[in-house]
Amino acid sequence: MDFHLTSKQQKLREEFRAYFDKLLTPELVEELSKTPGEGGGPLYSRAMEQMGTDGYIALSWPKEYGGRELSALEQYMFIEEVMRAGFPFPFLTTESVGPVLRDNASERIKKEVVPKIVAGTCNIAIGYSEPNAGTDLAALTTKAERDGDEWVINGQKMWTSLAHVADYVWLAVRTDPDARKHKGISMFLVPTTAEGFSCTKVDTLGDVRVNATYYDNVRVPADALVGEVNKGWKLITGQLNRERLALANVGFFSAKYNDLVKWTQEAMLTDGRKVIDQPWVRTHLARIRVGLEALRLTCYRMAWQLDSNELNMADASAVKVYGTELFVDIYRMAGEIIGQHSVIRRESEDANIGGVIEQLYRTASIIIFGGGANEVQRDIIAAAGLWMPIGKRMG
Amino acid sequence: MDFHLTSKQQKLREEFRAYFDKLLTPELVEELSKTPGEGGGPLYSRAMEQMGTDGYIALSWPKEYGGRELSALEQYMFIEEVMRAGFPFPFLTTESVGPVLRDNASERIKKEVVPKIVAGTCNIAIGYSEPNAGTDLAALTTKAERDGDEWVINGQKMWTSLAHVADYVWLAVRTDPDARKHKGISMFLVPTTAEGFSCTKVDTLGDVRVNATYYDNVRVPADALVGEVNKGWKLITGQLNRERLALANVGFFSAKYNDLVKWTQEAMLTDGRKVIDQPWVRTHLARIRVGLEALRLTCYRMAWQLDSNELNMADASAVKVYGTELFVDIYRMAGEIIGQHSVIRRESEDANIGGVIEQLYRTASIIIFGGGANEVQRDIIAAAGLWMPIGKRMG
Amino acid sequence: MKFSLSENQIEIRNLANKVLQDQVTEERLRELDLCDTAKRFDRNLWQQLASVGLLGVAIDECYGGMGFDFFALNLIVEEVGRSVAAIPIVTTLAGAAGLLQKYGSEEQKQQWLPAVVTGKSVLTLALSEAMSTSNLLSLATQASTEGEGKGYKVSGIKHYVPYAADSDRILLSAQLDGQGSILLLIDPKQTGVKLTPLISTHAEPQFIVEMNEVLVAEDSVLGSNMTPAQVDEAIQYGVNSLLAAYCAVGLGASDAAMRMTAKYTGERKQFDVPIASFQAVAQRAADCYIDVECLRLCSQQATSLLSDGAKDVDAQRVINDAVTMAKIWAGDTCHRVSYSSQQLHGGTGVDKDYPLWRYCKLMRHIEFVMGSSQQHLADLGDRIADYSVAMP
Amino acid sequence: MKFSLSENQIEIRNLANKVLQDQVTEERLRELDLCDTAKRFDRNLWQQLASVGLLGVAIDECYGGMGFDFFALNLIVEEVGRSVAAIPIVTTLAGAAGLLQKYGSEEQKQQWLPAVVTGKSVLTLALSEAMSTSNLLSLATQASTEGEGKGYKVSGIKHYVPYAADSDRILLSAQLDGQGSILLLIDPKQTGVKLTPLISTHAEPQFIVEMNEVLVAEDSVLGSNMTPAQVDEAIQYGVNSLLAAYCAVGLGASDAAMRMTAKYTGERKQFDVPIASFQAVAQRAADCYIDVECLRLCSQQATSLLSDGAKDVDAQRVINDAVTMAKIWAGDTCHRVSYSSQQLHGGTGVDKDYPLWRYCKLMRHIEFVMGSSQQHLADLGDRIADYSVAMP
Repeated sequence: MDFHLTSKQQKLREEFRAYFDKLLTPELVEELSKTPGEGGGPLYSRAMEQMGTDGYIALSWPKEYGGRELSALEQYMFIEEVMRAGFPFPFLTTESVGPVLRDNASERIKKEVVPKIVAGTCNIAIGYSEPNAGTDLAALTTKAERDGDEWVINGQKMWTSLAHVADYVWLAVRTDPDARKHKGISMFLVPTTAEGFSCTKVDTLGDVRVNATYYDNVRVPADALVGEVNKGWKLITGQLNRERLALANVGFFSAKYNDLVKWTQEAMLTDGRKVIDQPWVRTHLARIRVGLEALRLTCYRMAWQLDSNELNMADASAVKVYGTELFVDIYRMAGEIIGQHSVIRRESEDANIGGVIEQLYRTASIIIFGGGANEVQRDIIAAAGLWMPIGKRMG
Repeated sequence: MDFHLTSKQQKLREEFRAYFDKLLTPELVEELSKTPGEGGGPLYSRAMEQMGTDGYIALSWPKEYGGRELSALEQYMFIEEVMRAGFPFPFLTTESVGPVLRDNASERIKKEVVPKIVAGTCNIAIGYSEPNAGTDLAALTTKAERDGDEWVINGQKMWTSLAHVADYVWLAVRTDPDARKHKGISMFLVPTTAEGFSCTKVDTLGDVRVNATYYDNVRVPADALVGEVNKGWKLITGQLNRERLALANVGFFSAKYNDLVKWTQEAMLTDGRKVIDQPWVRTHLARIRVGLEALRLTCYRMAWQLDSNELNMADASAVKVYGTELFVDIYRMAGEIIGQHSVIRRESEDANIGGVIEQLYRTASIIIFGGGANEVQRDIIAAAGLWMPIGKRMG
Repeated sequence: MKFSLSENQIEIRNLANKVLQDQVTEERLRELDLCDTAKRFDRNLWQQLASVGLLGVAIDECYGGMGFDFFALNLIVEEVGRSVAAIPIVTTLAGAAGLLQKYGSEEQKQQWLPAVVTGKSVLTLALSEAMSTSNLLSLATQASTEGEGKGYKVSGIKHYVPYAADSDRILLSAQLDGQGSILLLIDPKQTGVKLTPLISTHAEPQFIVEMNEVLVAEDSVLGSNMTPAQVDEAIQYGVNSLLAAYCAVGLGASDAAMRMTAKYTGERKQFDVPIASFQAVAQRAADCYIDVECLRLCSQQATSLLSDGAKDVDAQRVINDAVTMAKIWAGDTCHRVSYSSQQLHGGTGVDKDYPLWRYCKLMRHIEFVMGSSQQHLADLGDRIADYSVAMP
Repeated sequence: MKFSLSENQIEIRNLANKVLQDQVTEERLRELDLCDTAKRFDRNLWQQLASVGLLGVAIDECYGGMGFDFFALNLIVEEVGRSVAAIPIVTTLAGAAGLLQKYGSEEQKQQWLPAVVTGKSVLTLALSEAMSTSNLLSLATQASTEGEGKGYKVSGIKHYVPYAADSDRILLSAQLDGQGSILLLIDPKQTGVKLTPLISTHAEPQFIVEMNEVLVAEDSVLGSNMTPAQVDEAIQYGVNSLLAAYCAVGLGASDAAMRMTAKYTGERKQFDVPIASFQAVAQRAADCYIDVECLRLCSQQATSLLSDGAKDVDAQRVINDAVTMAKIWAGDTCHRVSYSSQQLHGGTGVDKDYPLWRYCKLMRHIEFVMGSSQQHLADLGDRIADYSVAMP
């Protein structure tokens, strides 16, 4: 075992960190702070194009596509630095949808869309969830029917982030209503310019815009189908482990922890002490630090397992459950350290470091039920990690 | 609402406290410390007789039986003081089995046994659990078959505390093998002197002796049956709420909390500070105190609800879950406060207050799965308190 | 001991519940959402509550009130939490009016209490300062004597003052010439007072109140004859009242969020069954139930003891400790119920088309207002070192 | 980064596992239970481990060992935890022999290390004192110089010293004439040494070692040429080694208890189904899995960094912090897995006819030995105030 980064890894980290230091201009940071975790603004689009030009989008892809063939561990480090910098990099597009399109889509899509992904000029929204198909994703009812050379799509999707600025929706639909749940699902790449497509805003607690998207006799050509008909389920689930790793990425809070410590060392209480002079603040910081250390190690191990093909499902689910629930605990402790200012929003007068925590609190719950609800993940852990006969629960 | 004790209640508390101060001689305390929570020794028996003589056993019973007709709240306060004093009062006998015998048993038992209970000269062990009937108590298979004027009992019971010193076992048996689970159960009072009865010691983590009891063609007269045949289930469950209240009784730790605080104020660290000078010790004590306060109030409310017939099942289960899990948390925090000496047993050289915590740790888990496993209690809370359709799980 | 409400109390609670459930509709809340946060005040509802007499519930009959106690008031406050209504009930009634009635001069009471009862006047109580570990000490606000009978000059800053812009007076604490504390009333429109609105998680109007040599006449001092110790006692009473009221808000809000969640899980189906039938869902809801019941009892006890008052130092300590313990439960319960509710709702829980999100924001507010659970635990720990906070 | 074991490491682990699983039967453990706790030492097993070379795994080849590192040793220690074997592996190998090898004189190493490898000698390391908040400072044990070359006189008391009566030497720390620390070897049979057995939760022999003017020759001082700072460094190394080894014991024990529990819930039926099929059971077992994996990684990291050693102050801090964090995880995991295992076993979990109870006692021991999680959190917090313990 070796718990040190190799010198190559160390250099990569330095390279990434320097790159994002430069990329994230104050103006871009300002724009991003208005749409936390989302992007979508003009400066964001320009930054994505810049990353495309600089060859920073498809780092894990084969060289022939302009990639650098980073290992899973190196790619994880890239995402860590992206998150550390607070840049809403569309890793689902570049790491999940992109490779699936690259390997499974029609020639037209491969030519038209894939290069744009690599160039950072193409936004793709994910259309999986429906009002009645959340944790039970395979219950989806949006359907596509073949009509000559075309497919006709009807239905509704929920929680389609970025659909309002996306060029395409990566859409899961039912193509065989008679097959068993997971068996009749196919994947399409649907342009948001298609007739019959519409999109309405859904406001959320986190003030993150999501969308409901509607498909009213949307017609797409046959080659908009990706992979084989009725074999869509494995395209959805094939990349889930990487997504789980991204949701619990320690980079999301590591720089914020350092900032928080610095703040407690500098900020004065009215009684003349520093914030960190309160013993319970030190204990809270210690708790946060210990929690993050375990998350850091579980993330790195999972990334390393992806490279060495040793990943087990239980460990992937464990990282997701542990990381997302840790974040909730951390946001509470950080809030307690900061005090009542932790409910003062970043756009307020007199906002301080608490504004960051305020926003994180409001957006935290999404990762717990999103990306596979934690109850389901725990069932997976018991079954796959501990061989417990947990019975049939997950559909 | 009124959160003060009435002056009558205040006086009762003082009376009880003074009584147990006197009853618990150092010799008795010494004897009891060897069999935590159990009693059974000669001084214990003498103390029980004394309590009988003094009229302190059947306080909640009608006056005609020598009782004082205490209300449920007053009776709760009595148990609180009993526990505060650390005396293993057999409240299951006096509060659950006793009243059932008094009201439902045959004339013979009413004459022979009930007065002895009130006099403190009769030990009764509880024979419910079996190796394969724990949480699923109604799955019990020990059976009684009618043979002329007698019943013939065969089977095995587990976790029969005190059976080795008891005069009787209060035994749940199956009398109708064809009826549905809860419907074919009857209750007997079986003398431990009966032929075919045997008892073997089971050692436990807490060094508390429990017993396996065996029934090999044990013959009892027809009038050993209590209540109606096949109607035993409601005799078992009728008193469950009072038992739950006793398991989570705040008196179990309230005096120990006061002792612990005193110890932290007096005990010196090697660096010259007192234990309580460590800020985290103060926070830990505060956590314990806050937890106990809520327990105190939930216990009193439940006792008050018993009196006013307003008890709901959810609240009774909530007290049981909350109290028992709080105790586990408290034993950990108390251990951390005391330090490594919290794993030094009370019978060791150099033992200090940690010896008490050491023993509590080893006996703590029993109350979590005993008295109705907490998972089942939580299901009850969801169903009865929040009207959730939780599905059929509890058999 | 008695754990049931009196008939009067039940009537008051039911009346409050009826008015609030009728008036505080999702539609009304959405209208209010369109306001600038600094002005988000449901004046209509405030007048409705005045018209049925509820604003005067704890104000003496001689000032037009109903003459009940703080416990009765907190029954209404709990209903306000249950409905997420946008009204200054905590700061005006539990805070400023309560202090005025207990410690104000007859003139002050005559001037303000009847106007509070009719809803004409809104008052606010400003004790909190940013970066302070205690609400009892004013370190950032200083008052100096201008000379015998000439009043005081006040300079400094208070934080998180609710509804300051809508208030006719701000009752605030200050350090007086380094000799102790003083409580005084200032007019937010007065020269030298600057209000800056804050935007916080919960959409309640909150302000920074900056004072630059603000002149305060003698007759605007609360309890001008009180000794420094008595002023401290008054401030303690104000802090306790606010904390107990916030606990009641948290109780109403967490109870409502929990029940909303239980109902939702009974209706929402996944894998062809109501999600309530998954044991993990039921167990988590049960944990919420336990938390809410613990908060209920600790909160009711704090309010009840505070209503009864203290005869001596020991009894006052019991009250202070009961209030602190209730606030710790409020913080813990609000935190846990908020996340559990969101988790069991899934996406619906954060969708602004469904009401849960408002409760989550309110619960976060209650968790942090006037000190987090951890801060209060540290305070209570210090008191344990001082006088044991023994178990009875 | 690399998260897999080398072939050598796998071999060592498998060999240890085989010997321990073969030897440490329930029967053997029951025999040992009949001993006086102070003598509960499985000497047979100790000799078996010696005979296959495992006692020398981390001892240099020139002293008869295998010449691997501390990481390799802790793989064996983890297996000892997994089997609840009654042997002094932590105190003799991770503790005393490790320190001797790193800081002892050539004569000391020649005298003791080969005898440790063959199992002939048992050593113990005594750093802990009762009522101390740190294992780095000896306040209750004092040494005084007897004059140039004449050795030292030691008086004072050490607590919780494992296997002291069975040890040929006790390596202990003391304060030297108020000028810093010193490490020295004493013979437990020497004049002035008094051993008093303690009875603790976990049935490991532990002693109070009282010293009354015990004479220690110059050649029994460890690293007699070291500066006070170097002695402190050595003590830090000893503390870190013990802590990391206890973490490995905790890892083995908690992993075993968790797997025993998972298996039991798959077999035990209630309501006609295996209890594992109740979601509340599965969810709680999953929480154990997460805890055990977090402990595994933090523990392995601490051991690995400690094996690698530090080049500078910053690297030494990283090691110290990694060890502290691992011990916090060990305490938390042992606490939670212990109660969860008991809960999911029901009565069987506390029945001494079933093996779980031994694991629960061992886990409680690991939780509290050399500082609880809370104590270490407080220490780590102080270090954060000092140098941030930054995230990389």
